[in-house]
Amino acid sequence: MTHHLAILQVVLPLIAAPICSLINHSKACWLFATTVAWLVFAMSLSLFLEVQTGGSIRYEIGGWQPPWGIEYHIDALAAFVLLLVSAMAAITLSAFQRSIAIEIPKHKQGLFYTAFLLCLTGLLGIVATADAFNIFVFLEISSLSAYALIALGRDRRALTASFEYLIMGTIGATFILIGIGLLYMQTGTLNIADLQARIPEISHLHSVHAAFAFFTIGIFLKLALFPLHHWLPGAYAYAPSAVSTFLAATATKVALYLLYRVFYTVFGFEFSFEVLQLHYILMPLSILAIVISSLNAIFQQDVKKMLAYSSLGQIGYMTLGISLLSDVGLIASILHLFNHAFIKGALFMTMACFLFRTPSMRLDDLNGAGRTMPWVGMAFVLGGLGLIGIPLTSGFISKWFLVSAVIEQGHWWLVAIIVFSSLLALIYVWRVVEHLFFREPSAALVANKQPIGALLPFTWIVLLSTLYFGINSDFPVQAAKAAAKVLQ
Amino acid sequence: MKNNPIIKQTSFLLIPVILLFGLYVQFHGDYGPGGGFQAGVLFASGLILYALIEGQAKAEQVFSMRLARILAASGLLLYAGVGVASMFLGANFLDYNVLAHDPLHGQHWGIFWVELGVGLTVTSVMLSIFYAFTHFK
Amino acid sequence: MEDFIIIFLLSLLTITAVAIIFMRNMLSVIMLGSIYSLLSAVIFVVLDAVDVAFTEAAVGAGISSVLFLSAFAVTGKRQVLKQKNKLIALITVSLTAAALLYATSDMPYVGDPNSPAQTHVASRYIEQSGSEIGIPNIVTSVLASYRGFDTLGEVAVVFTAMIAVLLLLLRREEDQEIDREK
Amino acid sequence: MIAAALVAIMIVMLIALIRTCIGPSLFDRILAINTFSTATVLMISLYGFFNQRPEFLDIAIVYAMINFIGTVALLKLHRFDDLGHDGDET
Amino acid sequence: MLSGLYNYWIAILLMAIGFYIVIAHNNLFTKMIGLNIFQTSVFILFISMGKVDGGTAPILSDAYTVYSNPLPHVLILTAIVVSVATTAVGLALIVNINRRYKTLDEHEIEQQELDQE
Repeated sequence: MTHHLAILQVVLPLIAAPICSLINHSKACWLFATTVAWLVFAMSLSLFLEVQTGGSIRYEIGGWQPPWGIEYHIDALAAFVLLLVSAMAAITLSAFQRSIAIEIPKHKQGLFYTAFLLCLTGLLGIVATADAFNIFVFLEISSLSAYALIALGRDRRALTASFEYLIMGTIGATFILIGIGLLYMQTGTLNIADLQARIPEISHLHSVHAAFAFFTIGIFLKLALFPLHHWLPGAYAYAPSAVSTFLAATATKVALYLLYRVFYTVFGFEFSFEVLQLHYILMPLSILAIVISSLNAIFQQDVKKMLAYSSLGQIGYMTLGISLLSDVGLIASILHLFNHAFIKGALFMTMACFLFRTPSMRLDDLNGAGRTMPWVGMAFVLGGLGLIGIPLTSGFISKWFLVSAVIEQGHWWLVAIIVFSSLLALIYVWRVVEHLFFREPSAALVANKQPIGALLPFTWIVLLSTLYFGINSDFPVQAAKAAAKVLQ
Repeated sequence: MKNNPIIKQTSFLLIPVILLFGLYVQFHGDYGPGGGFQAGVLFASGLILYALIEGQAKAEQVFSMRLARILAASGLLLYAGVGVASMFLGANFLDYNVLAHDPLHGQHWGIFWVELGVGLTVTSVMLSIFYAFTHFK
Repeated sequence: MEDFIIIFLLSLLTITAVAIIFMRNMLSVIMLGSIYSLLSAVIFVVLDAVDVAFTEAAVGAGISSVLFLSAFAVTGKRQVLKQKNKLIALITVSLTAAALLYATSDMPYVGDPNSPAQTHVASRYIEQSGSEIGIPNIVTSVLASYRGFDTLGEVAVVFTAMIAVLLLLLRREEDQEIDREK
Repeated sequence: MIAAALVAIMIVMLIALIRTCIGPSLFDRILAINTFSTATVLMISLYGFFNQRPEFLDIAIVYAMINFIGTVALLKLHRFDDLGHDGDET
Repeated sequence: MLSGLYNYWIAILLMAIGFYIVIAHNNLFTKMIGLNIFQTSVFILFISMGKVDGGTAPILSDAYTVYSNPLPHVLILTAIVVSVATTAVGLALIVNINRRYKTLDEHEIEQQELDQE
C-alpha cells in the first residue's frame, strides 16, 4: 500500500472535498477537513522520509507507461515542497477555526472548507505531477478555489482584488498552456522526463525559445515577480485571515517550485542559463523586486498589505538565489522558500489574532494592541526579527546562504543591496512594533476581551519552529541540499 | 409563459428531445463524438430551457439546488471511486484493467462509470451555476 | 475545398473579433461572443476535432452565453464601453504576437503527417487503442483511460467552479443588509 | 454539387455576420444571429456529406438545439430583464 | 500541405485581439469576453496542430486508415472546461462587484477605492 501514497495524498483531499460539501455543517466540516489535512501531512511526511532514504518515487496512473499515461514523480524537491504545503494546510485549518467562524458568514462555512480542500488538492497536484498538461489542470483547480476564497473577505476591495487575480492568473495559465502547446508541437510528448530528454536535440528551434518565454512569463505572473506583481498585495490584504495565511505560505512557493521545474528539469540548466542567459533578466528583476517592494512596504498603512509587499521582496530573494547560477545560490533559494513560508505564515497568524479584537488591520487601529495582547505582540516581534534576518532565526540561515553565494560569485555590490533591504525590513517591522507597543491603546481595545482560542498556541508553535530551524538548521539545510541536487 | 403559447409549446416539444439526445450522447460517446461532458452540458441545457420557459421556481421543483449539489458531489466521488476501487483490486489508481475478468471488459466498465460520473457532475454543476445567477437578483 | 473553407471561416472569425473591439453595445458584444464560439466550433469540425466541436458548441455558444446573459440581467443594461491604456495594450499585445510569430518560423506545417506531434506519443493511441481499450472513439479512450487523471482533474475543476460560484452568490439575510446600507 | 451548396452557405454566413455587426436594432441582431446559426448547422451537415462521414450530423443537431436555447434566453432577457422569471405577465 | 502556416498566423492574430480587449477595455464584462476570445484562439492553435493531411476524425472505422491526432483534442476538451469554469467564477465576481460598487467601469471602481482609503 505504501507505494500508493504518492497518489493518495493528492486524491485524499480531492475525495474529501465533495464529502465536505455534502456535510455542510460548519463544525463538522472543520473537523473533517482538519483530519484530512493532518492525514495528508502524515502521508507527505512518510513520503519525504521514503524519498530521503530510498530515492525518488514514480507512480504510473492508470497503469499506463509514462509518455502515454500520466505519471507522478516525487523526488527530493517535490517531497520537500509537499511537506511544506501539507504542513501549512494542517496548521492553518487547526488554528483558524474560530477566526473562520467569525469572518465567514455561517451558511458559507461548509463551502469554505470544501474550497480550501480543493485549493490544497490543486497545490499538491502541481508539485507531485510529472506531466506538463496535468500541471495546467491542477494549477486551475488551485487558482479557481483561491479566487473564491480571496473574494470572501469582508472588505469590498477583496472582490476587485480577486477579479484582478482572476484576470492575471488566467492570462498566466493560458501563457503556460501556449508554452505546453509549443513544446508538444516540437517534441510530441507531455511527460516532463521525456521532454527533458528530447529538448537538447531541438534547442536551436525558435519555437522552443518562444515556449520558454511563454513559460517564463506565465510563471512570473503566478509568482508575482516584479513587475507582474500587481494582483498580489490586494489579494493577500483583503482576503480572510485564514486564506491570507495559507496562500502567503504556499501559493507563491508552489509557483516558485514550478519555476525550478521548468527552468532546471524541463529545459535544463544549460539551455535556460547558458543558451538563453535568463539570469540577465532574472537578476535585475529580483533586485528591483527586493528594493521596490521593501520601499513600498514602508509606506503602507494596512499591516496585511505591508506583509504582502514584504512577501514580494522575499520572492525577489528566492529568484536572486536562482540567478546566481551556483549550487549555493540554489540551495539558498530553496531554503528561503521553506523558511519564509513559516515566517510569513506566523506573521499573518499574528495579524489574525489581532483581528479578533481590533476593528481593522490599519496601523492606527493597532495602537497599543501589543500591550493589551502581549503574547501576540511578542509573536509579531519574533516573526519580524525572522523577516529581517537576525541571527538565531531561520531567516538568518537562508540569508546567510544567499550572502555566501553572492560573495562566492564576487558580486560585492549585491551584498550591499541585501543589507540595505534588510534595513528597510527593519524599518517597516519597527513601524508596526512602534504602533503596537509605544502608543496608547484605545478604550475599546482595552475593554475587548474576545478570546483568541487555538490560534495563539499554533502561532507560537510555528514561530518556535522557525527559531528551532534557526538554531539547529540541519533538517532544512539537508533537505534543501538534497532538493538542489535533484535539479542539477 | 401563458401569453407566448408558441414559444411554450415549441419548447415543450423540444425539451424531451434534448434530454433524450443528452442520454444518447452520454452512452454513445464510445462510438461517436460525445461523452460525459457533452452529455452533461446538453442535459443541463434542457433543464435550463425548462427554467427559462416555466420560471425558476417550477424548475427547482423538478431539479432542486440541493439535489444538484448532491449529484455534483456524487459524480466526482463516483469518478474518484472507480480509481480507488482499482487500487483495492491491486492495481494502480484508475487502472481499469482489473475491474472485470479481462482487461478489455475492465476498460469498458471503467470508462462507462467514469463518463457517468462526469455527466452527473457537469449536469448538476452547470444547472446550479445557472440557478445561482438567477437567484441572485 | 478544405483549405478554402478554413480560410473563409478564419476570416469570418477575424471580422467578429474586430467587431467586438469596436462594439458599443454590451448585448451585441455578448451575441458576437457566441458567434465567435460557433464559428470556432465549425473550424474544429473542419479540422477533424469533432468532440471538441461538440463541446465548444455546447459550452461556448450554449452555456457560456446563457451565463453571460444571466449575469448581464443581474448587472443591469446600462454599461459604458470605453477603451483606455490603448498604447500599453498595443505594446504588450504586439510583443506577445511577435513572440508567437517568431515561433511559427520553424513550426511544422499544419497537416504535416511527419511532425513530431503526430509521430511520437499520439501514434500509439491511434494504433493500439483499438486493441487495448476496444472503443472506436480514440478521443474517449485517451480522455478516459490513458489520460484519465486529467479528466478527473477536469471534473474537479468543474466542481470547484460550482463551489466558487455558490460561495460568491449564495445569499442570506446578513448579506442583504449590506445592500440596504448602500 | 455539395461544394456549390457549401459556397452558397458561406455567402449566407458572411451576410448574416455583417448584419449582426451593423444592427441597428436588437431584433435585427437576434434575427441575424439566428440565420447565422442555421447556416452553420447546414454547413456542418453538408461538410459531413462532403467528407463522407455523415455520422457527424450529431453535431449539427446539437447546434440547432443550443441555438434555440440561446435565442429563447436572449428574448426572455429582453422581455423580462430576468432569466428566472416565471414568464407570466402582470 | 493544408494551408501552410496560415492557421497559426490567424490564430495568433485572434489571440492578440482577445488579449487587447482584456487589457484595453474598461468594462469588466468585456474583459471576460476578451479572455474567452483569447482562450478560444489558443484552442484553434492547438487543434490546427493535430490536423493530419488526408486524415479524418479520430473515430476508428474500417473505411479509414489515416486519422488526425487525438491528443490535442483531449487536451483542448479539458481546456474548454477550464475556460468555462473560469468564466463562471469571473461572472460571479462581476455580479458581486456590481452589487457593492454599483458600476462595472474599471476607472470608477478605482476612483471609489481611492475615496475609501
